Amino acid sequence: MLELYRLMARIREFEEACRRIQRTRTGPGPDGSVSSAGHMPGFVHLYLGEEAIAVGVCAVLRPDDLVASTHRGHGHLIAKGGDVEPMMAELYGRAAGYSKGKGGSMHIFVPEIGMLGTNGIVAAGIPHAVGAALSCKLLGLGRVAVAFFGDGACNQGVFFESMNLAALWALPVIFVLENNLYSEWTESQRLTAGNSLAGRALPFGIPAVVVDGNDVLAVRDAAWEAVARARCGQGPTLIEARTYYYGGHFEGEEFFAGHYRSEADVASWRVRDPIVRFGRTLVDTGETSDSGLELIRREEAERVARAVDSAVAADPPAISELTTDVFADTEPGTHPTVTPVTATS
Amino acid sequence: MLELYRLMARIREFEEACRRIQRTRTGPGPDGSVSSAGHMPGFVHLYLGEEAIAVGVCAVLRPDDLVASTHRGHGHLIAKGGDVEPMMAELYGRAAGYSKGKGGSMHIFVPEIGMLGTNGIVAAGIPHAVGAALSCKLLGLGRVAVAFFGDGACNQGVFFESMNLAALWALPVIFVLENNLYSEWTESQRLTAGNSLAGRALPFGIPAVVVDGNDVLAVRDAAWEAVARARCGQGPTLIEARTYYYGGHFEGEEFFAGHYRSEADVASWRVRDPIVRFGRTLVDTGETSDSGLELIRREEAERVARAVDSAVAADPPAISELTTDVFADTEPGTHPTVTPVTATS
Amino acid sequence: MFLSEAVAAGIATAMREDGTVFLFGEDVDRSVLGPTKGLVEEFGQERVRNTPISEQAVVGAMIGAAATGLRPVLDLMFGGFLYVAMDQVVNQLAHIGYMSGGRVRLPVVLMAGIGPSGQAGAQHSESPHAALMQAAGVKVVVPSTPADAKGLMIAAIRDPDPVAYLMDVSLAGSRGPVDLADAAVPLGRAAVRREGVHVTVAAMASAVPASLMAAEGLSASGIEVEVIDLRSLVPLDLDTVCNSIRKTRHLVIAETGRRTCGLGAEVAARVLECAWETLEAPPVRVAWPDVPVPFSPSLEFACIVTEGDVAEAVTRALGGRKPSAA
Amino acid sequence: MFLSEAVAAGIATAMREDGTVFLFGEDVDRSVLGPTKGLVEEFGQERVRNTPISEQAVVGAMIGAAATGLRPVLDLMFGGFLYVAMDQVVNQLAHIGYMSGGRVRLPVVLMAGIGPSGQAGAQHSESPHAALMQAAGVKVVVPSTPADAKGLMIAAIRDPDPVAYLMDVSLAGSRGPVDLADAAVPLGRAAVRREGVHVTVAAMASAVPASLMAAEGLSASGIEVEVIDLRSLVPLDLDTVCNSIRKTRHLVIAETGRRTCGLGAEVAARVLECAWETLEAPPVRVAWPDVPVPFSPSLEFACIVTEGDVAEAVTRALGGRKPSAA
Ligand SMILES: Cc1ncc(C[n+]2csc(CCOP(=O)(O)OP(=O)(O)O)c2C)c(N)n1
Ligand SMILES: Cc1ncc(C[n+]2csc(CCOP(=O)(O)OP(=O)(O)O)c2C)c(N)n1
Ligand SMILES: [Mg+2]
Ligand SMILES: [Mg+2]
Repeated sequence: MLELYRLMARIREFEEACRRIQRTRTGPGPDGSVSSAGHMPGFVHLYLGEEAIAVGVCAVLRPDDLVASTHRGHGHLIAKGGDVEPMMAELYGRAAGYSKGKGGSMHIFVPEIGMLGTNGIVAAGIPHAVGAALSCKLLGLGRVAVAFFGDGACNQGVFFESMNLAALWALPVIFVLENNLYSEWTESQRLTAGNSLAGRALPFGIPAVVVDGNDVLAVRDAAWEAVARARCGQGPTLIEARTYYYGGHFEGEEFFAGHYRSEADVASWRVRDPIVRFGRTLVDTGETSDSGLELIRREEAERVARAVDSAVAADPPAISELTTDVFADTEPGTHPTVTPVTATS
Repeated sequence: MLELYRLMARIREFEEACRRIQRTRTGPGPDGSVSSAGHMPGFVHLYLGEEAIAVGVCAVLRPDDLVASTHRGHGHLIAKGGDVEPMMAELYGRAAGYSKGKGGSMHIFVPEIGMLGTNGIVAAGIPHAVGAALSCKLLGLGRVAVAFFGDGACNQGVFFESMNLAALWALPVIFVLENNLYSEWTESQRLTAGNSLAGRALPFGIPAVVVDGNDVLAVRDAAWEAVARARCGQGPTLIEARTYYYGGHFEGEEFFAGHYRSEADVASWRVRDPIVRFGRTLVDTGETSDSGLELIRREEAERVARAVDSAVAADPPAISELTTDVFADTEPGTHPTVTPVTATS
Repeated sequence: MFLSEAVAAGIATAMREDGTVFLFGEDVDRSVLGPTKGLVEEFGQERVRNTPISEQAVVGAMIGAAATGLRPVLDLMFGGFLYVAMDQVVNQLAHIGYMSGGRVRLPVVLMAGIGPSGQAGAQHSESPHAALMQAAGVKVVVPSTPADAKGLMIAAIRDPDPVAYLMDVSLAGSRGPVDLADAAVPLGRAAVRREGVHVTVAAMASAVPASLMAAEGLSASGIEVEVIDLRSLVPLDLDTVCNSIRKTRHLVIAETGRRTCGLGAEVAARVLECAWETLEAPPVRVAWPDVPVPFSPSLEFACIVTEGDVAEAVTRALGGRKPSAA
Repeated sequence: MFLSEAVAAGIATAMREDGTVFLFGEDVDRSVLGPTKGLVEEFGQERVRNTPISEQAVVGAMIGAAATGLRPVLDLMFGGFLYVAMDQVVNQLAHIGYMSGGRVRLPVVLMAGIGPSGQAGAQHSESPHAALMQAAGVKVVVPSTPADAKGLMIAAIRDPDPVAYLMDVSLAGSRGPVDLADAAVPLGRAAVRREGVHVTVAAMASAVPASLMAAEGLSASGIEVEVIDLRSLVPLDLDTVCNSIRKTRHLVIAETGRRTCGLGAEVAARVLECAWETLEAPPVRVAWPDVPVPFSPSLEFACIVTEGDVAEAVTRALGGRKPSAA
C-alpha cells in the first residue's frame, strides 16, 4: 500500500520538477548545445493529477507484463518500474537517456520493464498492446498487455479496429481509457458523439467499467478483475477512468492556448487530488502517519532532484550517433555502396 | 413500383452480361489493345443478388442527393440513375466511359447523378458521404447523402470515425451496411467481434435498424424513415440490410479461391431472390402480370445488350489522354518548366 | 507580420471573398502552431470548426465536401499526422481528379507544419513533402516568407485542385512585410531571392534563409551564390533553376527533409535531363540524413539544414576551388 | 516454379526453421495474389491467420508482436492498401528502432503486391516503394526472379529489422528455377543479369525482364547493354551500379513506379555524387509518368515500363549515336 503512495509521489515529483524546469526555460544554444538545468528541450505533457490511474493499473501487473503508452507517458513509465534517472536524462536529450537522447519524452521504450513505448501519435500505441497480447497468447507466456490512451484517442479509428481484433482473438489486453475531459484545448464532449466512451467497447462484446480515476484503489480493483480475466483467457476489458489534468495539455501552453478552462474547474478537481486522498486513507487506516507520508514525499523529491542533477551533468550523445540505430546491422551511408568511382578510360 | 422492378432487372441484366463476357474472356493484346466482346479488361465485383438494397434505398432519394459507393458499385450506379452505356463503356476502358476509360469499375464518378464514386479501397467512401452531408448542411441545400459499404468494411477504423463525425454534427447521412456475410473469401463472422454489426452505431447515438436486404419494399421503408430524419436535421441513421452475393467476391475467382461456400448456401439464398420475390408481389397485387414482368426483363436485357455492343464498338482513349486530368489547369510535363538549357559560355 | 499570422491573413482573405471556404482542424480555433489563430473570432464556429482526432474521416469528409460545393481548408497540425490519413490523401484526394477522367475536381487545401519545431521528436518533425510529390495529383507549396505565406495561401484556396500547404514550423515566428492588397502568389513559380554568378542554390522552406545567410558569408570570400526559393514543389518551376544554372553552371539543392527520394534527388535528376551540358560539376544535395529527426538538441541541430551545411555544399560544388570569374 | 510459389516456399522455409514466425493477412489462407497459397495446409490456422480488414490495427499489432518475441509476416495484398496503415508503417514501424536508441528491433516483414496486375485500376496498381525508401527504417526488397523471390523472403524474415517485401504482381506467374537448399539471398546486393559494355540499365521488378528483352533486341544492332537487377532498394547496392558504369559510362534506370521522387531520381542523384567524371551522358529515367495508373488497357500499357521504353531510353542515353567500341 505504501508502495502505491510512493509511486504516485514519485510521478508527482517528477512532473512538478519538469514543470519548474520548463518554466525557467532558456532554450538551447544556436548549435543545439544545452548545459544548465533550465535547458530542458522540447515540450512535455504532464501526468499531474492522473497519477492514480497508472499506479492503480500497474499495481496488478507483473514485471514482464506489457504496457503501451501515449504522449502523456511519464506516469506510465514510472508506475511500470521505470527509473527516473534515464527518464530525466532522456528528457534532457542526454546519451544516458533511455533512448540515448534520440527519442525524448514521447519516444521512450524500455523492453526490460515491459514498456512498449510512449507515443507522439494519438492512439497509435493501442494496437501495439494488442500485438503484444497476441504474442503473449501465441507463445503461451501467460503475460498480459495494457493500452493506455485518452478520451481524445477514442475518436481514432485504430482504437475501434484494435478492440475488434482483441475481442475476436480473445487476447489478454486491457484498454485503459484515461478520460481527463480534454483533447488538447477542446472539451472532448464537443468532439465526441454519444454519451459514454466506455460504451464504445460493448458492440465488440468487450466488458467495460467506469471508475473514479482519482481513487487508486478503485482503479486497482478494476484492473485486478480485468487482468484476471485476461490471464485466464477470457479476453479484453475496457476500463474508463475519469480524471483531470492540472497542468493542461502541455507545459507552457498558456502563451499559445489562452484560457480554455475555468479556475473553478481546476480547483474542484484539486479537492479530489488522488495523492492527498490516498494519503488520508493510509493515515485513517493506520497504515502510516502524516510524517510517514511526508518522508516518502521527501525521499521521492530527492530522488527526482538527483535525477535532474545527473541529467544536467550528463553528456549529450556524440554527433556520430546521428546516423546509428536506424538498422540493427548497419549504419545508413555505411552500406558497402558508396565507393567513389572514376573513369577508367 | 414497376420502376423498382425495372431497376432491379437492369442491374441483374447488367451484372449477368458482365459475368458472361468475363467468362469468355480472352484478355487484351500485348499492347493493351482490345476489340471483341470477350475482351472486358480487369476484374469486376458483381452485385448479383443484392439488387434490392441499392434500388430500395435510391427509391427514396432525390436526383440531387448523394451516394458514395464501393468496389461492388454497379448496382448503386444504376439505382441512382446511372446510364448503362457509359458504364459499360467504362468497364471496357473506352473513351466514352464515365471516366474516359481511366477509372474502370472501381473508379466511376458521376456528379450529375450525385454519384460520389465507386471505390477500390474498402470503407474509404464512407467519409466522402459524410463530407457531402456536411456540405448539404452548411450550404443549406436540403440534400442528404448515403454511404453504401459492406460487412467487411465494418472493421475499418474510418467507419467508426465517420459515424462519430456524422452524429456529432447531426449530418444528413444514411449509412447502408450491405451485409452479405463475406469479406472476400472469409466469412465475416471469423473476422468480426460482437454479435451485431448494426449495434456498432449505438455508442454514437445513431439509431440502427436491421432489414431483409432481399425485400426491396422493406429496404425502401427503412430508407424512407432514415431519409426523413436526415432531411429534417435529426442526423444519421444506420441500416443493416442482410443479403448474399450469388457471384462471390469477384467474377472469375474460382481459379484462385477454390471452394469457400457451400452450394446449399447459395441455393438457399436463390430461393429468396429479391427480383423473383418482388415480381411475385407485383403479380399478386395485380400491379402487373407475368408477361408484364417478362417484357421488362426483355427490355432491360436489350438495353444492356445495346450497351455492350456500343462499348465493344467504341474507341479506346487516345494515348495522349495518359497524362491529362491530373490537374484541372495543366498537364504534367507541360508546366512551363522543362525548356532544355545549353551552356552559354 | 509573423509568417504564421500571414498564413491566417491569407485564409481570412479567401474566407471573405468566398462564402464556401470553411476551415477545419483539431483546435483550429486556438491553433497549436499559430497559422489559424484569430480566425474563429472573425468567422465564427460554423466556418472555423474544431474536429475530432479522426484524420482519416476528416480528410475523407473534405473530399466529399469539396465534391459538392465547399472549398475546405484543413489544418492537420504536424506533417507527421498526415500519414494517418495517407489513404485518403493519396488513393482518394490526389487520384480522384484523374481517375474520374476529369469529372471531379477537389479544391481542398491541406495545411501541415513541417520540420523540427525545437525538439519535438521524430513524429512531430516530419516533412512529408516528398511523399506528396510522389503521389501525383496534389500540388505542394512551401512558403519561406510571410509575403509568400499569405499570397500562396490565397492561390491555394482559389485553386481548383488539392493543394498541400506546408508551413516550416521553424519559420512560423519569422517576420517580414506582407502585401495588404490580398494578391495571390501564383502556384508553380520559384523566386530568385539573391542573384549570384558562381553557384545556384535551389532551396525550400527554412533552407532558404539558411542559404541566404550562407551566401552572405561566402560573398566575403568572393563566391557569389544565386539563391532560388522553390516555394512551389508541384508544379516545380524548373525553368527558373535552369536559367540560373546557365549562368552559374553549378547547383546545390537544399531541402528540409530526408535525402533519399527527396526533392533534391528529383531536382538533380530533372536538371541533368535538361541541362547536362551546362553543369560543370555534379549537383550537391543538402538534406537530412536518412533518419527520423532525433530529439537531442545537438543531434537535431546536426540533422537539419543549416547555414554551415549549405556553405560547405557550395564549396563542394565548386570542387573546393575558388571560382574563376564567370 | 512460379514466382508466387517461390514466395510461399521462402515463407515455408522460415516457418519450418523458426516457430516464432507467424503469417497474417486478409485471406492469407487462400491468397488473393498467390504468394501465401498452400501455407495454411502445412502450418494450420494458428500460424496462418486471416485478419479483419483493419490495416492500421493489424500493422500496429505486428509491431507489438515483434517487440515481444514473434517474427510476424503480414501480407497486405495490394501495395495501395499500405497507405491505409501509413502512420503505423512510417511513424511507428520504421522509426521505433531509431527513436528507441536501438533498444527495440522489429523483425516484421510487410508483403505487398505492386504495379498493375492487368487493369485493376489505380488503387490496385500502386507501387509504394519510393515512399518506403523515403521513410528511413524499412528495408525494401523487390524480387524479379523466382529464385530471388524465395531467397530474399528467407533473408527478410531472418533479418532483425522491418523489411517491405514487394512482389510485382505482373511477375507472379513468371517461372524460373529455385534453389531447393533454402539458402537466403542476402539483402543489399544487386545482381548483374546480363553483361554489356555500352550502357548500364539498373532496373527493378518487371522492368528487369523488360530490360533484358530490350538488351537482346539492341544487341542485334551492336549495342551491348549491361542489365542490373537492383532487387534491394534499401539498402541500395550502389557499388554494383558504379562498377558497371565504370565500364559503360552510360546509365538508364528503369522503375516500376511514378517518376517524381522515385527510385530513378535517387539512383541518378547518387551515381552523380560518386561517378560524375565517369558518365558521358546524363542518366535517363524510365518510369511511369506522374499519374495514377489508368484502367484502359491501352493507357495502362502506355503507362508501364516496357521493353520498348527501355530500348528507347538506351538509345537516348547514347545520344542517338551508335556506340563506339568502348
Ligand atoms: C494523430 C495525431 N493527431 C493529433 C495529434 C495532436 N495531439 C496531441 S495530444 C492530442 C489530444 C489527445 O487527447 P487525449 O487522447 O484525450 O489525451 P490527453 O492529452 O488528454 O491525455 C492531440 C490532438 C497527435 N499527436 N496525433
Ligand atoms: C483497404 C483495403 N483492404 C483490402 C482490400 C481488398 N478487398 C477488396 S473487397 C474486400 C472485402 C470487402 O468486404 P465487404 O466490405 O463485406 O464487401 P463485399 O465485397 O462483401 O461486398 C477486401 C478485403 C481493399 N480493397 N482495400
Ligand atoms: Mg484527454
Ligand atoms: Mg461482405
